[in-house]
Amino acid sequence: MSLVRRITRSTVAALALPAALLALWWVLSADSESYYLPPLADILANVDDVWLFSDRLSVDVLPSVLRLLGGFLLAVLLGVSLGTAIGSFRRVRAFCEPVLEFLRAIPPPVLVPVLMLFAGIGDAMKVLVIVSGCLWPILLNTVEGVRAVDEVLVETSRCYGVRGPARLWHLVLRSASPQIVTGMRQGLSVGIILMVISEMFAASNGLGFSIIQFQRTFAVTEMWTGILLLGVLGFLLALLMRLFEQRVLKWYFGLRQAQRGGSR
Amino acid sequence: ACGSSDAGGSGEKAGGTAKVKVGAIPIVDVAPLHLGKEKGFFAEQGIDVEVVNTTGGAAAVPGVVSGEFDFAFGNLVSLIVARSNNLPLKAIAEGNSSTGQQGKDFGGVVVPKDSPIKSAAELSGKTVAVNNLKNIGDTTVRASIRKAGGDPTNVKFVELAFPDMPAAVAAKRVDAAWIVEPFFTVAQNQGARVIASNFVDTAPNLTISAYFTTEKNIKQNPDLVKRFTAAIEKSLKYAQEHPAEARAVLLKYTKIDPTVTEKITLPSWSGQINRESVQTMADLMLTDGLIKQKVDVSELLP
Amino acid sequence: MTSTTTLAAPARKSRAGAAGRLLGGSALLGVLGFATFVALLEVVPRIGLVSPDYLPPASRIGVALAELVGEASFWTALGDTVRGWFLGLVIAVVLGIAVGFVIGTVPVLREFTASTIEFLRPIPSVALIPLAVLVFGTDLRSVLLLVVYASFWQVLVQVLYGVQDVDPVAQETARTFGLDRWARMRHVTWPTALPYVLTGVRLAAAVALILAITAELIIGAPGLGNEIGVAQSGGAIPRMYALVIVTGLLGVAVNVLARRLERWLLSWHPSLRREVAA
Amino acid sequence: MSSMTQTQTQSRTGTEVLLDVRGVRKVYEGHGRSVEAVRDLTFAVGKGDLVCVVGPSGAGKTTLLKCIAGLLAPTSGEVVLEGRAVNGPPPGMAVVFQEYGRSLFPWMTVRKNVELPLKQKKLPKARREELIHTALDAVGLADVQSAYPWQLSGGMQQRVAIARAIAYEPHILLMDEPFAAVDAQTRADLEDLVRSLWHRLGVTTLFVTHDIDEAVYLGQRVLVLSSSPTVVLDDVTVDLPDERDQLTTRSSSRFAELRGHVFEQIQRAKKHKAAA
Amino acid sequence: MSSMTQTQTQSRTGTEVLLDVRGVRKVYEGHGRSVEAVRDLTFAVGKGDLVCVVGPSGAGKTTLLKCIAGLLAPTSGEVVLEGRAVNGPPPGMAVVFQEYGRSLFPWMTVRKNVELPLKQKKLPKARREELIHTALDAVGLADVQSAYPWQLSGGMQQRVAIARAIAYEPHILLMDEPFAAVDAQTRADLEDLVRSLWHRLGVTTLFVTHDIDEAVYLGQRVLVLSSSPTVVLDDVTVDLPDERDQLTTRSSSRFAELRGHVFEQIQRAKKHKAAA
Ligand SMILES: Nc1ncnc2c1ncn2[C@@H]1O[C@H](COP(=O)(O)OP(=O)(O)OP(=O)(O)O)[C@@H](O)[C@H]1O
Ligand SMILES: Nc1ncnc2c1ncn2[C@@H]1O[C@H](COP(=O)(O)OP(=O)(O)OP(=O)(O)O)[C@@H](O)[C@H]1O
Ligand SMILES: [Mg+2]
Ligand SMILES: [Mg+2]
Repeated sequence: MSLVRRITRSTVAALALPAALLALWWVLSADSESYYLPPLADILANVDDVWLFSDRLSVDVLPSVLRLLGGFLLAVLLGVSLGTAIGSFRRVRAFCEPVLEFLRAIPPPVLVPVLMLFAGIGDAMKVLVIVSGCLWPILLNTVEGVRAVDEVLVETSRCYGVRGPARLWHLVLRSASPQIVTGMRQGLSVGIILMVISEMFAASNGLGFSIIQFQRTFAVTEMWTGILLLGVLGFLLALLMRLFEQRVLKWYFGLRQAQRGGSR
Repeated sequence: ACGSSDAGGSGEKAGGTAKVKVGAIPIVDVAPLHLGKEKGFFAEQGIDVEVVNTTGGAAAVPGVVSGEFDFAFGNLVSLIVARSNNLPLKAIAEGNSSTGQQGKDFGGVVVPKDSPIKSAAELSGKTVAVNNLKNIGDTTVRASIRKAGGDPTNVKFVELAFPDMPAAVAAKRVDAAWIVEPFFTVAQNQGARVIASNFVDTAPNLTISAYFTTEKNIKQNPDLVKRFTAAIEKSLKYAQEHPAEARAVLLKYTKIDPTVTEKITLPSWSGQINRESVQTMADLMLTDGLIKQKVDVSELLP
Repeated sequence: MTSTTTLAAPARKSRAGAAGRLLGGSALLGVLGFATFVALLEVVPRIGLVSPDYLPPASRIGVALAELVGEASFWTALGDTVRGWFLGLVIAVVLGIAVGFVIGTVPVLREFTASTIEFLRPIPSVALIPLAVLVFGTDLRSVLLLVVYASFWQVLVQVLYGVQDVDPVAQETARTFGLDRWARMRHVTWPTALPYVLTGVRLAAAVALILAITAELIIGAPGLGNEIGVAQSGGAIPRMYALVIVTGLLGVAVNVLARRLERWLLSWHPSLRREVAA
Repeated sequence: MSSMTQTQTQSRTGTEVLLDVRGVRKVYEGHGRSVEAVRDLTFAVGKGDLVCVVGPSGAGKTTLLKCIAGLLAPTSGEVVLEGRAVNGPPPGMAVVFQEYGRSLFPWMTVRKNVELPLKQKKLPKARREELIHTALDAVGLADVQSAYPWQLSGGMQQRVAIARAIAYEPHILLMDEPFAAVDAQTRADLEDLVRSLWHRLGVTTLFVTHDIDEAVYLGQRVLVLSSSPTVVLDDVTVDLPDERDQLTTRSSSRFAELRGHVFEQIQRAKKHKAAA
Repeated sequence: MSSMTQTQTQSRTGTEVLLDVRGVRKVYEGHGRSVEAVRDLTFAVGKGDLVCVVGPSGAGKTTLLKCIAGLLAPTSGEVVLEGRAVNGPPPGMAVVFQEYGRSLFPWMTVRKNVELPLKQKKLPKARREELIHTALDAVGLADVQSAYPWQLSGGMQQRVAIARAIAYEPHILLMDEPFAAVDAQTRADLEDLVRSLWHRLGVTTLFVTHDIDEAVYLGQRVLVLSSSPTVVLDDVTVDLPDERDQLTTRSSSRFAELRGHVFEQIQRAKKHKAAA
């Protein structure tokens, strides 16, 4: 009973504002004259033609999503391992930070040619571009999380001989996990953006590629359907992320909730 | 669009001269624009030109549509596509054209030094880099393949920016690439072999690009458009007749190496739009599926 | 008690010395790290891992950089970029913090906006370029729109997490002592969220810079991005890399500033406490 | 089993009722565990009373205190303060939490920690100075004003939390094992401090402790809670003279008697559990 | 001023010296404050001894314990354990921290918290099971194994920390005010638990407390620390019979005497401070 109510409530919460915004967009754009801002009605009417009743889902969306997931997972792996090393040792941090900050500030459009020199123009390059963007939020958050591990816990672990991999797993990563997950969330949406950017260069398929292509061929309504689809993709991935978060950070949410007073 | 049309001052002769913003890519093709500005051909017509560097269609067309740019430079395939999508664009003058000489054009299809590919016909089934998909590159390359007797339907085109092409060809990341100057020369310097002149294969003296504006602008500022057209046509002619000066002006608005500017092949600036060639291209576009209905290019052309 | 006072003076001096050494030490390490990177950049093209035509060795980029620095137009472009970037960043940070606090402290708002935020966040700024040009033309405002749109989310999400991380015992203490909503925000929520905010600002700073440059590159608004575009389309590769290096150095500069700020604002935070003690 | 529960609708000491706890029950739910921390608590505290609460570890003393402070909503029953049902921290109340370490703001110095609530009360600067000084002096921490809480020992942190509460000059003071981390001597001093504060300001005080001697020494009444699920097992009136003294009071025979009585009750509380 | 400092090079109880604290001094520096927490501590603990440490709040007891545990490097002097200078936590040592709440891993259940160190010791599963069960049972928490620490009351958390330490079966056990948050009855039980553990395993124990009764009841020796800057003020040998009992031992006259003696010393420690 209460479960059903909770689910309804959260569904309503999730859909209310988007619905309201879409309605607003619908009304405001209803008799839009502007070429680049077609009425929402037209855009929505186009969605099924463009995405559902064509092979775009398998030809464009699927490869994009696969590249995105590949890049994201690689970024998580890299970000967390590098972040843990950097966060744990002050010297490593001092040594790496300027270079990392340097790399971080380089716009992907100019980074792409360099990556292309090393990784070619295929999927590997696109995955690398995605990594080059997702990495930073994960890395930075991991570093901060690792640096902020509770001192008493550190001391407890030291005393009980919890070291090496056990220390890494049971103390450092678990304690930094709320921050790491924050970084992953940030990284995921950056990854989607980078997915699009990577497909602006040396691509021949992909969701981002299609959007850019629509844009270049002045298929504006189609372009908007693509942007909406990106948003939906982002939302779905965020939902998955939330499920993951609720599993991994069960203790954290419990802890917070308990401290707030047991009841929701 | 808000207020930018009066800010742009289109048509209004503020103190005798009209301020005009032109969107253009900083490449060889627009040398006449810069040269004409330098020579005072625009000033003669009471026009003060400001050239804004764009990377092409993404910003140029919306810029013109919104009135942010009064005019812009763009290739005809893009314009035909825009037109077929009911964007009220209108070409007003030639941008540049193919030289019309086989092997001596300002762009072409190249393959790596030791590639077995000898002619465009052998490109079928291969990967070819073009700067934009579904645009002038793939359309004209297909035309080349057809002309050489190959099958253009199963060529795999990939997008690659011109600057990245020489490296990709050298590293054999692609089987072939359609390149334009100055990278055409750069690639050849590094050993790439030219196997086709795709513009020449498409149509004789193919017009590649045009300066364009909106129908609205033509209607509202007929005088300004006329003057701008006159100025740009004069510039085109001048550039065509004074290639050395055109090469020299390249050094001012591009960062092309001076040794390269001496060697590159300049496009043709005839000052005339070759209507037939444009219609040929529009028909090819229909064949290749870039547009869905036949387009009568006279709607687009002046 | 006496010991505290008598020890304080000399101790403070030695502490300053230690801190100075520490700072100097880490700066030195940083320079060393950077030197390694530059050396790598020199060696990789030289031993032919990639062709020096496409990735010039560091020394050649250095020459181009030196030329660049001599041009007045470079400094104008740099000024343009920094202006667009800084303005955009400030707007995004202020907006992000304000919105983040409002949403983060009101659970209902949080619940009802979550999906929308997740929906809007992944929409890439670059897809908005035509819209930006259409509405604002090619000037600074377009760049600002893109910069703000992209970096706003970085700050917002960090702030949301930061606000959520407030220690309930501290929060309850404040409530029982009659701190009103505003005072709790100021004295409890803000300090807790501050480390997150700073991370957000650091993330946003880089994203804003990236977007400023990308927007200039694609739209053609004046700035470093435009210069990069011109260099790129002219095949002036060393010059392009020189410009890219400048961009990267801007990023490093922001980070140094951010770290300073952090040291100053967060000296109480466990992550910094330990370092000073160590 | 709950036969021992006593229902009071009026303060034991006969004064006007300030705080009325009526049938409070609290069940913690979530994460695969559902704990009935408090089963049924009913008692009243008169204005200006000093009531001590004792009970075994895990009895629900902290839970009770949080319900009274309006930080936790009871599952059923209600807490009425000055005639109004509590549903948020009422003004003029100070709480010393059991988790003293976490209740201090690590980003503020000791002094700032004590000052913050006073600023909230909009006291003028001079008055704040005075209160801070007096309070920190009273807990023996006058010389660490500019230190951060995490630079202090556990006992010192706890004393800062106490100083903050007393500087606030509340009407109602809730203290949750406030002297757990301090040494015997300091503890005695602080006990006297609480008594004198209570005398001086007439502040209604609820004092949770696990030290029976302390409860008897401090309180006018001692509430004995059973172990979880919790009910009020006994409500002992401490009929010691109002003027108390660490030496004489503690060595009086009545003190020993009361102490013995409470001890017995607690023993029973434990057995109560074992039987359950 | 430091005339009371006693230098011992040999264990008081005459057994082989296990732990030797030599002229340890610790100055905390940083954040505009420099505190000499410990001035000069020298004492020795024999193998298998049970030594209690008392001292006023802020005396440096926790600091001393951390130095011995190898968690904090002394500013000068050294700690020698089994003949080797300590510069990191030695193996086979268990510590119960004063900040019990923060020393439990919030992401692990009670059971996992107790199990982690045992896993680190690579004990087989069955043995782990047994140890966990015994330890949790001993502290009266057998029924909350699957709860998370934050679902427990303060005293329960503290008992989990104690259970973790005893399940570990250490050679050396350091406890920092381990019973501060538990009720009197539980405290008595836990005291007896520590004594029996000590008897059974012969574990060398250093026990910090602020409860003088507890110190005398538990220890073979009681170290009295002065207030900061800290020196050893007195080292009292507790000559009570080895078999102790909450009732008889505490009511013996020798107990009262020792208690009085230690109390006096602490009073002096405080005065010592006031004079400084
Ligand atoms: N947040 C929570 N979630 C679930 N159970 C809880 C929570 N807080 C407390 N409990 C449970 O409620 C019971 C009472 O806890 P409470 O903290 O009120 O006890 P207490 O009397 O203060 O004990 P102590 O003297 O040890 O501090 C305990 O069994 C505890 O496990
Ligand atoms: N991290 C720190 N930084 C600065 N000073 C500290 C730090 N930790 C402790 N001190 C200081 O050292 C002194 C001794 O602290 P310590 O925690 O050892 O006392 P303690 O004897 O354990 O007291 P308590 O019984 O209150 O726990 C105190 O004056 C305290 O302020
Ligand atoms: Mg409690
Ligand atoms: Mg301590």
